[in-house]
Parts: sequence; C-alpha cells; structure tokens
Amino acid sequence: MIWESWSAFWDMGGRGFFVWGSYGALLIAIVAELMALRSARKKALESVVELKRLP
Amino acid sequence: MTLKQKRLALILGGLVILAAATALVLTALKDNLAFFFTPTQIKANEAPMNRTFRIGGMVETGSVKRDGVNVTFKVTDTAQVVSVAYTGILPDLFREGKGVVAQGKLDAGGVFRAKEVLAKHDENYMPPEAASAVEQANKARAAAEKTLKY
Amino acid sequence: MARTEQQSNDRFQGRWFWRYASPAAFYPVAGRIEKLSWALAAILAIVGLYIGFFRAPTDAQQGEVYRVIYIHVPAAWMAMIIYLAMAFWAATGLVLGTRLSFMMSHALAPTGAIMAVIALWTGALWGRPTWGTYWVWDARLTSTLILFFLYVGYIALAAAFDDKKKGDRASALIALVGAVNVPIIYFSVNWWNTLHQGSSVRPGSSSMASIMLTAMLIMTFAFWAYCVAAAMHRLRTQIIEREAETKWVKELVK
Amino acid sequence: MSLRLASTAVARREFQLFARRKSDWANPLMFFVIVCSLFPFAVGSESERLRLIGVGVIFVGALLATLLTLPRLFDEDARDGSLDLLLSSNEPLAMLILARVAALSFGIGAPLILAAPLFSFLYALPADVALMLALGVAIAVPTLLLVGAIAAALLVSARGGAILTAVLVLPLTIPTLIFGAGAALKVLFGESPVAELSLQAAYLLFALALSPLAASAALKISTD
Repeated sequence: MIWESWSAFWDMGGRGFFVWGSYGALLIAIVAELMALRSARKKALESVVELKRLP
Repeated sequence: MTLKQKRLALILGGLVILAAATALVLTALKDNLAFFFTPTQIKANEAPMNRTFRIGGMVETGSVKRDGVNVTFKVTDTAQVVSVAYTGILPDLFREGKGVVAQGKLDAGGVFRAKEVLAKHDENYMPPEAASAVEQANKARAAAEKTLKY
Repeated sequence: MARTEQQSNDRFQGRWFWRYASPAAFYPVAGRIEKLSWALAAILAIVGLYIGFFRAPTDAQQGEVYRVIYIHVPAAWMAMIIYLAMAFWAATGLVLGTRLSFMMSHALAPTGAIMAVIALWTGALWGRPTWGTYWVWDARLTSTLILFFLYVGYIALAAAFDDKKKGDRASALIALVGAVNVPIIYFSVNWWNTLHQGSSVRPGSSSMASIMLTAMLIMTFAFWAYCVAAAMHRLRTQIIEREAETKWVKELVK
Repeated sequence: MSLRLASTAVARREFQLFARRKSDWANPLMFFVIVCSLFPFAVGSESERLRLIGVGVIFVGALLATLLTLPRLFDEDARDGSLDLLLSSNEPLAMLILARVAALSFGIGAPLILAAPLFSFLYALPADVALMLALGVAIAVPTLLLVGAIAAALLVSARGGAILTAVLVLPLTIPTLIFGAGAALKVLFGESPVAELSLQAAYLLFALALSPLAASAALKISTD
C-alpha cells in the first residue's frame, strides 16, 4: 500500500477533483453507453416480436 | 474520344495535379526546413538575418536577468552561447539549466530577439530540437577532443 | 455499380471469410467475441487500476494527477484507432458490397465518438493542474476535437437517410473522405500550432517508469476489449434490426 | 458530344444563370458584408485590435458565405430533373461536376475576392495584407466548393441537408483556413508567406484531383 490512509487516496495529493473528475466522467460515459446499448437491443427485439405477431 | 480514352485522360490529369500538389508541399517544407538553429550554427553565421527562426538549447545557469517584463538569458548547446532578449511573461516551467526553444529574429548586435519562448520542465526530457542540439554539440566537442589528442 | 451480396458470395464461394460475411453466420461468432471481450475488459481494468493506483508511485514532476493518463492516453489512442477501423470497414463495404462491413462501421462509430469525448474531457482535467489551463489550442487537443467532429458527421449522415442501404454507402464514403483528410488536418494543425501558439508547455511524456508504463499498457488493452465488446453488442443489435424479417431472427426470439 | 463540349455547356449554362439571377452571387456577398460589418461592434473600434482579428474575420466570413451556397450545387437540379439528365449523359460525371464547381467559383468567388481587400482597409490592415487576403480567398473558395461538393452530393435527397452539410464540411475546411489566414498573418508580421501559400495551393490541387471523383461517387449513391 503506497497510501497512508484512504482519505489520502481520495485526496490524490490535493488533486482529487481532477483525478476523480476524469475517472467519474469515464464511469458516466461507460454507464450511459451500456444503457444505450441495452435499450437499443430491447427495442430491436421488441420490433421482432411485433413482426412475429403479424401473420 | 471514346469514353475509355476520356477516363484515361481524366486519371492522367488527376495524377499530374497530385504530383504538382506534392511538389508544392515539398517546396513549402524546404522553405521551413532550416526552421531551427543551434547556437553553434548561429555563431557560424548559418542562421538568416531579417527572418524569423527558432533557436534551441539549454538556458545557461545564472544567466537569467529580469527587469520588469524584460528578460535576458543565454542559450547554450554546451559548445556556443547566444544571448536572448525577451519581453513578456515566461512560461512557469522556464528554468535555468533546462531545455528551451525560442522563436524570433537575430538583431544586428547578435542578440536573439525572441517573440515566443517555449519551455520544458522535465529533467530527462527536452524538446526534441533542444535535445538534438545538445547532442550535436557534444559530438562536435568529442570530435574536437579527439583531434587534439592525436 | 453495386454488387449484390448474393453475387459476391457466388464469386468468392469457398473462401472461409465469406462464410462469416453473412450476418446470420456472424451473429453467434460476434456473441462469443462479445462475451470474451467483456470479461477481458473487466479483468484487465481491475488489474490495471490496481497497479496504477496502488503500486505505481507518485510522478516526480506532476504529482498524483498524472494518474489520469491511465485512462486519458488509452482513450485518445482508441479514438484514433476506431476511426481507422471504421474507415477500413467502410472501404470494404464499398468495394465488396458486404452488408456486414457497413454494420461494423456503424457499430464502431458511437464508441469512437465517446472515446474522443473522454480523451478531451480527461485531457482538460489533466491540463488544468499541469499546464494551468483547461484548454489550450495545442495540436493534439485540436486534432482530437476535429476527430470528434468527423465522428459526429459520420453518425449524423448515417442517420439522415430513410433508405438504410443509401445511408450505408453515403456514410462509408464520408468515412473514407475523412480518413484521407485526417493526416492532412493533423499536419495543418501542427503547423498552425507551432506558428501561432503563445508560450506554453507542450504535452509529451518523459521516459516513463516501467511500472507506470505497465499500468498504462494494461489499461490500453482493457480499453481495446471494452471497445470490441461494445461494438460487437451494437453489431448484433443491428443484425437483429436489419434481419428482423428473416426466419432465423424470428426463431431467435422466443 | 465531345468531353469539352459537354463540360463547357454546363459551365455556360451556369454563367447564364448567374447573369439572370442576381441573388445567386449577391446573397453570399451580402452575408459576407454583414459578418464583416458586425464584428467591430462586438469587439470595439481600436484599430490595433481590429488589425489583429481582421484577417481571421474576413477569412471566416468568406468561408461561411461560400458554405451558404453549397445546397445550390445540386439541389435545384435534383428538383427540376436536370440532374437525371446529367447522370444519364455519356460523359464522365467528375468532369461535369468540375465544370459546375469552376463556374460557381467564379460566380461566388469574384465578388468575395473584390470585397475582401475593401474590408481589410476597414480593419486597418495594410495594402500588402489586403492583397494577400484576396489571394487567399481566391484559393479558398474553389477549395471549399470542391470539398463541399462531396457533402452536397451526398445530401441531395437527405433530410436536414443544410446544417449537416456544414458539419461534414467543417473539418475539411481547416487546412485551407489555417494556411490561407496564416499567409496573410505572415505578411502582417512582415515575414514571407511563401510556405503557407504553397501549402494552401497544394490542398486546392489535392481537392481538385480527388474530390470530383468522390463527389461523383456520392452523387451516384444518393440518386441511386
């Protein structure tokens, strides 16, 4: 462990805002993309179900 | 002309135009190829007068003199030294003994009037231009020492 | 003249890659690649972040904030690589007329655009403490911004056509035009920057300590895996959408 | 019909249109005049400040004015059916597109090239910079029309054409903007503009060689 404590870890030598701002943005982007992927898949499958119901 | 011949003519025309474009790029690059000079080259009068160019090397330790916003310092490639005058705010990471690249003109007195100063902060890293300048100077000195020995 | 896929299939019959150029045949393969990539991305990210945050020391020059590069540099690389991959599949689609190639291009574009945004955002947050400003019109930053515009153009163009086939080929063409122009734009921006930019320090990595480099490389592979997984997922969704009328897709949905 | 006749016919028809409809060349010019006149009100009237932004404002104004005319390249022809005639003609499409772009460059470019030096005096720029600006605009207008022709051809039948054309063309205009404005700035600072000028010309030639091909491919795709 190179950090003295967890608060030192979160503080990042006083640069916590910049480090966690970057990683936070990455996290948000990934979650947003995953949600978009999921809803697109759901919509596609629903339209296939719709097509199947038609004769 | 048949359609086939027309196509061929078009393709040939296109190639000629592309060749001309390449030639233009090459002339432009040649015009600026000597964009960067070392203190050794400047002392050997290889640098142009009346034209903007770049100079690269290390800031000589103890040479920086500030007078308000006017700054003078010396740039060295360890073989030769050139005085640089600059008006303006230096980058925060401009340090003595570190790499620097300055852009400007040489005045009649042999002082480099810089319009722009770029600095690099890292101990191991210099702007590639400055690094190669120091390397070249070292080589030149080594060669000189070699000749002296024999 | 666009060859139909059936004709091209006939012409190249017997070659292994044509078997997988059919969306139906590639669908399960894409599924396997996707699963493997998600797993790889998760494992590599955990290992990379562990090394990056708990093993790698503080950087002597920049302090702790340098840890942003573990995501900044891979994101910037992926933004560029994905554009090249996109243009490659676009060219393949235009030359061979394979539908799957166009779908591959479409599947890659949104992830590439996201990578460009992340590279810009993290670059700004890294730049503030390091250079003293969120944004400089530095050559690399500016080119990444332009790359983002190229992605936006591609995505918007692909969506602008009601006729999917037309949208495929139109966006493929613009991807190619963009790919030809990327080096020219990069060169121009570099030139412009060296001439007009005021005093500032340019970004450039020094000789990096090997443990930091290890962490960054592992994170790069994690980004690769993530992008492949996301693209494969999107590709599968597109196959379902476009083949909705076919029997095998209908059987897929219970 | 020979190659020459077909493309000159296209060009001649274009010039006749310009003579008949003033709005074709007057609208971009008006737009340019408006952009260039508005800026001083926003940034202040000190000549030192105007001199610094003048080159950029005039250059961007000319680029935007040209961008405005891109839909005119193919849209009208698509509506009245003459585009189908062009497509079905026995001529290489690239040549016909080239003729049309050349005619349009003169029609739109000439007023802009004349107006650019006038505005550079309003921005307190010296005469040599004004000349360099006119030259830069003269190279930039055909370049922009050439790369813009690709986007315009793709969007003949698409929704939301105008703004999408701008998004597609924007990244491709950056080289000519950098080198064109760079050459004028070099003159302003008393340095040699040769390198910038030849790079800007090289980009024009590059576009000249490749974009008619890309634009004709695009036209075939969008009118398929």
